[in-house]
Amino acid sequence: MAARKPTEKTLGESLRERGVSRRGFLKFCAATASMMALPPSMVPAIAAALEKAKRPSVIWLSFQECTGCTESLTRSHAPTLEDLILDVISLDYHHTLQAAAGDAAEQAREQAMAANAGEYLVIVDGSIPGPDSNPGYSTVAGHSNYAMLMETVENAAAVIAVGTCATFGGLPGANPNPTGAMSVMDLVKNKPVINVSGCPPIPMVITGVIAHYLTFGRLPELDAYNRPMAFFGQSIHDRCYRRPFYDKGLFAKTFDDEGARLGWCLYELGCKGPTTYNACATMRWNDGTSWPVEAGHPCLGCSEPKFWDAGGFYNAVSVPTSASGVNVLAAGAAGAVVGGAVAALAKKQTKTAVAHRQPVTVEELEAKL
Amino acid sequence: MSLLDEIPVVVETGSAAPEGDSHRHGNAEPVLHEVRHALARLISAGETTKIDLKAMPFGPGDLEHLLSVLGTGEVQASVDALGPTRVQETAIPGVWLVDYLNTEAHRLALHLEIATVPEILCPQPQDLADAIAALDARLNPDRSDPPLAS
Amino acid sequence: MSERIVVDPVTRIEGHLRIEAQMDGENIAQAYSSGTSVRGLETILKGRDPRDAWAFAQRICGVCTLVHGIASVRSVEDALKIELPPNAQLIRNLMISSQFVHDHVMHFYHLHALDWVDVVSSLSADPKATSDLAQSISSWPKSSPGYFADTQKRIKTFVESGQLGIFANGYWGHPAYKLPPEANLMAVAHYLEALAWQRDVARLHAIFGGKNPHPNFVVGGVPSPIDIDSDSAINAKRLAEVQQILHSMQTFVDQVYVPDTLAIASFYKDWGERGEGLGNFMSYGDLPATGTMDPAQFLFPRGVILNRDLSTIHEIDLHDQGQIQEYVAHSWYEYSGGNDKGLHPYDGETNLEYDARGGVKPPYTQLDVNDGYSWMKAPRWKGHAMEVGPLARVLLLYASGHEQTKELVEMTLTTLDLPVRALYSTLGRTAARTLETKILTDTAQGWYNQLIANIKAGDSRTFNETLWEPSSWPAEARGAGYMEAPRGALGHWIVIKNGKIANYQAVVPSTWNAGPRDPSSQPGAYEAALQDNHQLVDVKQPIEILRTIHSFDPCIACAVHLTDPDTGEQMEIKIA
Amino acid sequence: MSELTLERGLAAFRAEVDGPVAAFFSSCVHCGICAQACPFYLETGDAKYTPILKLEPLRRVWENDFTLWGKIKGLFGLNHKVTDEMLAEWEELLYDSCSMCGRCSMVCPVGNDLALMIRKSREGMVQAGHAPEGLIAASVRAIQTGSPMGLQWKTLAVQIQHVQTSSGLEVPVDKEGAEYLVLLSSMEIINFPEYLEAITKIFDHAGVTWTLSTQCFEATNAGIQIGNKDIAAQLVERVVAAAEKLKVPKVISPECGHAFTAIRWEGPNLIGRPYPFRVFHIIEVLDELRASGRLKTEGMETDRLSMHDPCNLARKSGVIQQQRNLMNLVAENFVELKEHGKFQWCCGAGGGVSSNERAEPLKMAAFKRKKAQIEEVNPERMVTMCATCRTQLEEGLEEFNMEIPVVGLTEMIAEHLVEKN
Amino acid sequence: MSGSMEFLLWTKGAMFNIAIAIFAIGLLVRIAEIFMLGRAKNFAEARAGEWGPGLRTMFTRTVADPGTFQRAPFNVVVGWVWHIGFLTALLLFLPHIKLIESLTGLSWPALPNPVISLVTSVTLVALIATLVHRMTHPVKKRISTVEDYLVWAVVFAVVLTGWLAYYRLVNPYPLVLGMHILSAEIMLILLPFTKLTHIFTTFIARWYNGAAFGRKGVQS
Repeated sequence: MAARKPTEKTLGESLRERGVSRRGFLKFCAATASMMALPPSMVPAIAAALEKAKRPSVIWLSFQECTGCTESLTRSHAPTLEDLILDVISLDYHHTLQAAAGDAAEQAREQAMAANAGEYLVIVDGSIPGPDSNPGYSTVAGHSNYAMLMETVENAAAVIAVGTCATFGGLPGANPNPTGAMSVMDLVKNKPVINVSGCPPIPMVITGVIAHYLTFGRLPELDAYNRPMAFFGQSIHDRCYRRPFYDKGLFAKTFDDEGARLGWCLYELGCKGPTTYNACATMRWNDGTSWPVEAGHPCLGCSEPKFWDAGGFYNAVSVPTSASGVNVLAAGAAGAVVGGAVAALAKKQTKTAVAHRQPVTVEELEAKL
Repeated sequence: MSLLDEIPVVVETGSAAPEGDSHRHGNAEPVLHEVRHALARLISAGETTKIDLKAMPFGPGDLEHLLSVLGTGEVQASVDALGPTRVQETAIPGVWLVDYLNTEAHRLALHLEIATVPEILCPQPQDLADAIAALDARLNPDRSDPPLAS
Repeated sequence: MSERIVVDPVTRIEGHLRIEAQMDGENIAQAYSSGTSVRGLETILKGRDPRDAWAFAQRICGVCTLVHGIASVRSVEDALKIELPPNAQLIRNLMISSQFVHDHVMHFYHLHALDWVDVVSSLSADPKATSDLAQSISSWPKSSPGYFADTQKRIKTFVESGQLGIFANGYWGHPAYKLPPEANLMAVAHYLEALAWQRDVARLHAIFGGKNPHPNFVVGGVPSPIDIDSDSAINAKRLAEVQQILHSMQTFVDQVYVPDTLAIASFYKDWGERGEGLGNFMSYGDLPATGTMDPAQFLFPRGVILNRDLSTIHEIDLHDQGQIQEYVAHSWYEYSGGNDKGLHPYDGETNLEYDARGGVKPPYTQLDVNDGYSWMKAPRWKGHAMEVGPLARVLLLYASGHEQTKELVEMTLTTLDLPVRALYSTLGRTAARTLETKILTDTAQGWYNQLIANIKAGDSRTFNETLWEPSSWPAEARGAGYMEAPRGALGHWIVIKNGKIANYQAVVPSTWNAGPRDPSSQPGAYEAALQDNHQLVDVKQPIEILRTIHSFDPCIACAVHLTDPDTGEQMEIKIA
Repeated sequence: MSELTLERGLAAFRAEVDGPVAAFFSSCVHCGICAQACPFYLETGDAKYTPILKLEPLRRVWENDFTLWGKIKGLFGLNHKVTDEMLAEWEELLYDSCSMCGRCSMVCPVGNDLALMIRKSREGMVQAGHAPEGLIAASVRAIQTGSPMGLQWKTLAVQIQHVQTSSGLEVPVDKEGAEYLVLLSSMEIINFPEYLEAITKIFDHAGVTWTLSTQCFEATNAGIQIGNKDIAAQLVERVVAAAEKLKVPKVISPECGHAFTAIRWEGPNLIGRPYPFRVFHIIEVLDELRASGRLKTEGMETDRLSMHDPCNLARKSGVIQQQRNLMNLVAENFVELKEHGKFQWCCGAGGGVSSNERAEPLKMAAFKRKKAQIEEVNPERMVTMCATCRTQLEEGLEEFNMEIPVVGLTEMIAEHLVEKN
Repeated sequence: MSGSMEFLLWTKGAMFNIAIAIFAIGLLVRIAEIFMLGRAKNFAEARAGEWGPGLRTMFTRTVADPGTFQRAPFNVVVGWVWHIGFLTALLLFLPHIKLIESLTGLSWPALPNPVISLVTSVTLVALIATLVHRMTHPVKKRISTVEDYLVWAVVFAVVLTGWLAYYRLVNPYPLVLGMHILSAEIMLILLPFTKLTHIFTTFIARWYNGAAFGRKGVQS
């Protein structure tokens, strides 16, 4: 069974083989469009593309992570994880999900790399202690994370960094970054890197990006942080249903006041929605059940770089990250000392100036006539 | 069981929302206006439009409000492919609600379609091309080629 | 002979775990458990706002995605003496319950099952016979021959594609697999069903915390307000959803999880004699009926069982600096006062020292087990190594006379025809997980009913704002936040100075279980469980190791200390 | 012999910098509103007469020598220094085009007291040798002869004789212990001798004891106008000496505006001690007499009268209501100029401008603002209470062919005194 | 700085501390300079006290006298409009209040955001008008220095970036918010070294003015 003979069948063919009708396929495409945050008018193009798409090999590497990204993926409902791994991709290496362990697991990775050289996708969750860090900080099968990453991406078609740790260094990289954690794009320079940030990312965004690559065989349009515009093109704030309250100046002041109960804006409670680009407000979480702002908690800004160091989670976006009256007082005190010294000098100078002033005599004036 | 029935409040839909609070359904109105434009295009140019309601930044109650404004029309249809797809005409002729569900009845997508007939109800061109052959096969059961759903 | 078997990566777990087993012939003589990845959370937490700590701590683990958040907010609440509104306590209990149920079911089907279930064998099953088997053990509706045929067809299509994906390189066909094809097919079908079901259960966290994984918490309550009349709060519609989820949890556990556990276990009764381990069990207790301060009214009792002596439950004091201590004799850390000393978490130190403390330079094939060999520390209670987790909890429930537990344990032992001592085993551990899931799904309904009753009585408070502002805090405070995580006893210790975190330490279940040896060479729970009772049928396919290790449900990211290599400042965190 | 040099000028500038100056320059935002208060700018339209611009030398001294930032800039050679050439250029701005009327100080949005700083700037200008000749000559004469116009007691003695003859009343001279010591200005003595007669009559009418001093009859202060403390102080000392000698408790300043502010407000500071007597303007005294019922008048002027407030008296000394009380006593058709009191417009002659011959064209230009004000209310006669203003009004109105006579308020009061039986 | 978020965090972190330190030190130096210079003792008999009139002038000078208003209505009105607009946006916009609260612990109610946005729009127009006025009016043209244009540019940048940030017209938002914060920080840094100091010293200047005139019996 270990022998692999990659299928030459396209997605359309394998679906039809499973008894999926053309209407079913159309529905599949409609759902795919919705998942990729593409307009329904794209459905025909998606159908055409999917008729040609093949199940790509995917190698999922986990480094300094918490497994939240994988957990998130298991919550995906359109497509479901089972549909994804049975019908859409071939998930050939994934610590948390794969049956094999130890050497057998590592062999699975090597086999997939060899059989699909130049074509497989690498997905990474977790940050990586950089080449200058102690390699012992994080190892798998006796290899440092850095070595394994570089070896695996060597012949990859593209790399998808999933979660804020892999995209931006995330929690391990938070100040003071004790293990020298780095992001995938810090390390991988010769391959396309797509960043799917979030702590964890919305599952549909992970699957949507995979679906996009599968459907069109190329990367989606990316923002300045290499994040797909379709999901990260708009801020939480811009799409937040509580936005009208922001505009009206109605804010919840605490978690259980009238404003909180009526769904007023959470700006004062520290919502980072204004500076956060993600799709939570439209896609929401867990089969559209809710999302943090709907549940009454301010957005943590988890899809943004350095969000752990972006000031307290309960401080408004406008509050400086190290704001404290103490700093201002200290600066003021320093100012008073310097000011006092300068002023004392000025005072002395005035006295000298007065002393230097020479009285005018009438003779002197007369001399000017 | 739940004591919920003892809570003196209606559970279903957005009707529990107090009226008169102007923030409510803030994002339903723009969609309704879009529907109006789409209807105009359908009438004047025959152009159909699909709106992905899952991509809308709806707040709690917005979707319910939208659907209650559109109302329920006379036509209902169901397509059984990769789980059920429910098609419901709204009280506005030409405006259809198409609800794509997976086999576990989780919603995959929810579209408003402004069209004379929603696309998923139309036979697919390739199937149509095979239609006569399929009928012939049924007329002459001796010949092989079983009728395919696909 | 002295072959060294290495399993790395141990898959179907959370985090990075490595097991090295020193063989004596086919028998494992000595086992060594190593956490191979460190992140440094404790250092990162220092100097931050204690109200923010839960979000950092929560990212210790995305699997038990709730537990560190709860332990963290509780540590702050303990330090500042913040009392929770009853509704917040009940909502947290509901969230904890659904976490347990979700976590345990996913562990059983998606992390543990493939140690017992041969996916390939299921292809040769007869769907009709499978249906008969399923209907004989449960009234679960999805049990028709057609249903199993569809599942089988899907797997078949998949296997025939030649791309086996996550199932590639499994030890398929290994003689240790004992299930008939029909049982395998039923289990595979439930593997897929559980994936769908768990998505629904996770929605409970989304309702109260906005999302799952990593739902949101607040110190002093829960973020979601209750207002029956508001769209934007926990309203009647939301509560109905919660009820539906609780119902779904209960149905699945009763009709699928419990019967499957018993059915599969019946083929593996020999595993009731292996993987016994330490014989010392500990639980901090959890799921308070009212406040978190009085363990007497917890659902899960607090206490320690030593040497399988169920007649005596020893008391635990988390604040007592002589009870819980951590050792680094075989860990890649350095203690300023000597590496053989134990430190209570309030005084804990965590200085990363890989190279000088025995770390082998990667790439390596073997660790230096005589020196440091893990990023985990070795926690001890009064010097004793402890096993924590479902087995510990069920034993404590059993020992303290919990009626339902006694019934369930006796039913299980009777059904499987096993003696009581079979509890102390790999099989017992896995069964205990199932039993406590059953207990929790039953109890959760009561908390829900209480919540509804409170709301009806006019109490909708969910947040205590009195000590929200740091200006209202004492200049110094410290507290211990405990939590019975699905994997066992979890504690967070926080020291607050001038509104900022001065020290933060977590001692997590997997550190108790997966930790290395201490200075007196006492092994940790994993190590003890593997030693002297595991014969490997095939050293190339050490499925026996996986079975016992997976029975603990390892969660390694949690277990690794988080530290600052540069400053020598000390903190640690570990996770469940 | 010592000379007036840039060096000394800068030292004098520095000596003038104090807290208010620092606050004022720190606050200026270059809004240009001060220009809108300056008759010299408004009537010439030349932006160089913007008041704040006139202060540039003092501002530079402040910035360069009294601010940390200025010193830092100095280290890098980025500061602008005050040069002799600059001061030469600024002489016109600080003397010819400024009457120190203080109107700009009233309108500056950030509260800068620009007139005060002009006064201070002139200290530096004098020491740097950049004061106008006319003012230097006046100062020299004042010191050397006791009067800026070179007037001698004997001239006044003739006037006294004339007044005594005309009124039949005695003009007291050097009377020790009188209540008031009356001071005069050269201009009053020469151009408006009726003033002396008027007060003689009024004081007689009200039964006030008063005296002139042969030792010091002149209270104008050229030192204030040119802007030199040393000269000014010498002139003040003369008044103080005379008053002390005659042991009077009160001193009446001449009507002349700057003389009043010089003796009233600057004097004690120039000599560095408080006076042993109090100082009043004649208008204040008259109003007090009126208030206490000692001033009885009869008959009213019936023609349309308007009044010019001297800057020094009104805006700069707070005497505003008093003259109105007196006007109401004797005029039934009194009409105010539109902007009056503290917001009145300068006649253009104050602050030494009238003593500075070369400023004549600017002085006349500035007067156009007053002229426009007068035209607005179209009075038949103008009333004022400052010799300089009165002279300027007369000259100016004549220049523009306006047949509006100008009368002194004191004289007008005197004419309406109830005759003694 | 590799991206907009890092830029924003730099402006909210290190740069903010630098700016606030320079501002506080610089401003106190300036104020100390003023007060240490002091005033000479005044021996002239006062007609009235200094404190009352001084304090009154601190406030009354905010309003132009009718004559000035007539002669320079543009100057007065536009100056007023943008000053009020700037202060309104600075002190009554919620994010600013939260910032002030975090530094001082003081807070007060905010105006609704649409009001602030309207005010800010008007302020921008007024600021442009002041620039045109400065470049065309003979007096302002004559007395303007490089500093005047620099300060205008900084103030305008603060308001403009704030306005752009409010309307979220620049993407990504952290970039424009960072630019807003940075321009405000530049303004803070420049404040003690430019005419922006008037924000604080104008009250000192007005007091001195009011006190000097008040002593002589005139409410200036």
